[in-house]
Amino acid sequence: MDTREIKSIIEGLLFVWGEPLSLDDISKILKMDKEEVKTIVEEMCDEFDYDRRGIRIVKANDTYQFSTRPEHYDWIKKLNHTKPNKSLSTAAMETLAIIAYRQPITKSEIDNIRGVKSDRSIETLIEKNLVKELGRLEKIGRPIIYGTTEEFLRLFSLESLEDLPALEEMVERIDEEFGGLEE
Amino acid sequence: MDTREIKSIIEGLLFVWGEPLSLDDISKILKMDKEEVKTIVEEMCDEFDYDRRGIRIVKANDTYQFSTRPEHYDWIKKLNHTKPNKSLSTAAMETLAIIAYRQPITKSEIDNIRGVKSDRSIETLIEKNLVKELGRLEKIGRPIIYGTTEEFLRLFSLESLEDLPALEEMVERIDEEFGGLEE
Amino acid sequence: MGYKIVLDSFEGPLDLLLSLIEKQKIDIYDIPINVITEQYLDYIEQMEILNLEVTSDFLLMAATLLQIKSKMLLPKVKVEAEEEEEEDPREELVRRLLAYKQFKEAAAKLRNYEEIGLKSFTKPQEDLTQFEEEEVDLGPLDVESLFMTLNRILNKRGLAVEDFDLGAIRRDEYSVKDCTENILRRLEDSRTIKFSQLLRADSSKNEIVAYFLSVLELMKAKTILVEQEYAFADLIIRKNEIGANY
Repeated sequence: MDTREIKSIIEGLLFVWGEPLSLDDISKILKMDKEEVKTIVEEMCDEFDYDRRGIRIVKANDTYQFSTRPEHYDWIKKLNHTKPNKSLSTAAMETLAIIAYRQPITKSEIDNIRGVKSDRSIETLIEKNLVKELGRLEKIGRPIIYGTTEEFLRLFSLESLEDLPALEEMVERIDEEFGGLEE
Repeated sequence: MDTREIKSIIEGLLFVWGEPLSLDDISKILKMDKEEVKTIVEEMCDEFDYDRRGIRIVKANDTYQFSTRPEHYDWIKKLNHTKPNKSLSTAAMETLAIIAYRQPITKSEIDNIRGVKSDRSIETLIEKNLVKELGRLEKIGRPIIYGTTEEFLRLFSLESLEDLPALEEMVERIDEEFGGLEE
Repeated sequence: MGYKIVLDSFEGPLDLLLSLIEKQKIDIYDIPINVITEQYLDYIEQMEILNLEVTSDFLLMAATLLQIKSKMLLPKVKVEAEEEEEEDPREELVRRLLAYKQFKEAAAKLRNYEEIGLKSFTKPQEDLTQFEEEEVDLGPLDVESLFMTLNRILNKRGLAVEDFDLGAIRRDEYSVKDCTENILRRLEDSRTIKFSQLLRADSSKNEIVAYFLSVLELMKAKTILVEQEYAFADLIIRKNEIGANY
């Protein structure tokens, strides 16, 4: 099979599957080496962008999913086929940011950083499948620890958690500033 | 808007819509002349074919719909394979249980017991070499009669059909073990 | 009143404090705690006047601020050499403010990402049942599950185990009536048939017996004539054209 044919098959697979399809599954179906398939799919992503195709490939943790281009939103919403997605409340977004950067993290740690209770926000985020319970911490009260989901990566167009925008480096300065205060 | 951008938007529309989308609708959304849009979509159809894309555009009565390429069928059907825990479907298992116990048995008898058509299940079971045709019953319609195979015995670790546990025993055991669980 | 909306828009006490600090361009590392505490308490008062719910988080922060303020007023106590250096009473608060600020900014950045993400649509999965049952990989199967399945059907369909008796069904399938009808039908197509033609290589004893009984019945009714060339030879069956009173 030539690369073009492989790409064509992968396009068919992604189209039919609709949901995120893992590199593992694609490789198994094609009976091909994972690295080889990865190279091909990455190439496809670039080509789709370069050719200004109406479909783009959303990557997240070695899964791939077809979606429309955000810049076509105004056209596509004219189809009236789905309700527009709602954006998160400020509280939920703050909570999500904390979880994203600090995972795995407990609720009380989140509450501490925000200075307010975050129960409702966490609930919303779990409902929207942006956050999930990772398990429990083996300490008193066995608190639940939270982390972000793959869906979070996809919605925020992040290939992996490493692609999160860098945090402002402010906390490090604290020690310097206060170090000098005491004589 | 250049033609390329229009094609890109149409690709997004067809992708999201899934069902056949009429030339009328596309033209209305794009606020463009129907003939003009038609020319562009026809061009897209050719390009999709020429580029050996994994998606093709199916035309019918001035409607357009995305679909996969028939020549990729064998690859795409493997998507079903990627589901974890894939064993016999419940339908096939039901059919197999009935055949195992009541062989030789006709399809209409199986249908009667299950209360649903079993054509596909029987086909699958034959394909998997768990069930075979034993012959035909010499009555109206000369219905095929079915029975289990050697392969069936092997997969279920049975020496012979006589090793099938008695149904009465089984039911008693289930009642004991699961008591209230079964409705 | 526009003021209320502004009041309402803080996510918590840290958010409020940050906004007070930013509005006055105060150095976050050297917060004039007197001024800030005063403004903070003013704000809480406003909330109460406007009947906004003041949550315990806001009150707790007020208490913290007052505590820091009082600590700042105390003269510095000389600490013993081996003890740790005395902390600036504001340090913990500043630490929290900075941490919060960091995530507030991160949230703002993520908001842009979200905006883009919300503008793109996916499509639902195609119906994969069309491929089902075809690509089944069979490992060893479990006899128990086979019976559980059967039991489920019986329950669901209201069938008794006794109705499911093997022998009864077999007899049923090769009833003399069926066999008789079949013989007659076959005689419509051809003048003679051989008894062996009624059977298959794997015909069960039941089936053979049923056919034999049918032949006897039909002979008795003078519907058919049966010939046999020699002992144990095949039976040749033909329609009795004259005496048919079946």
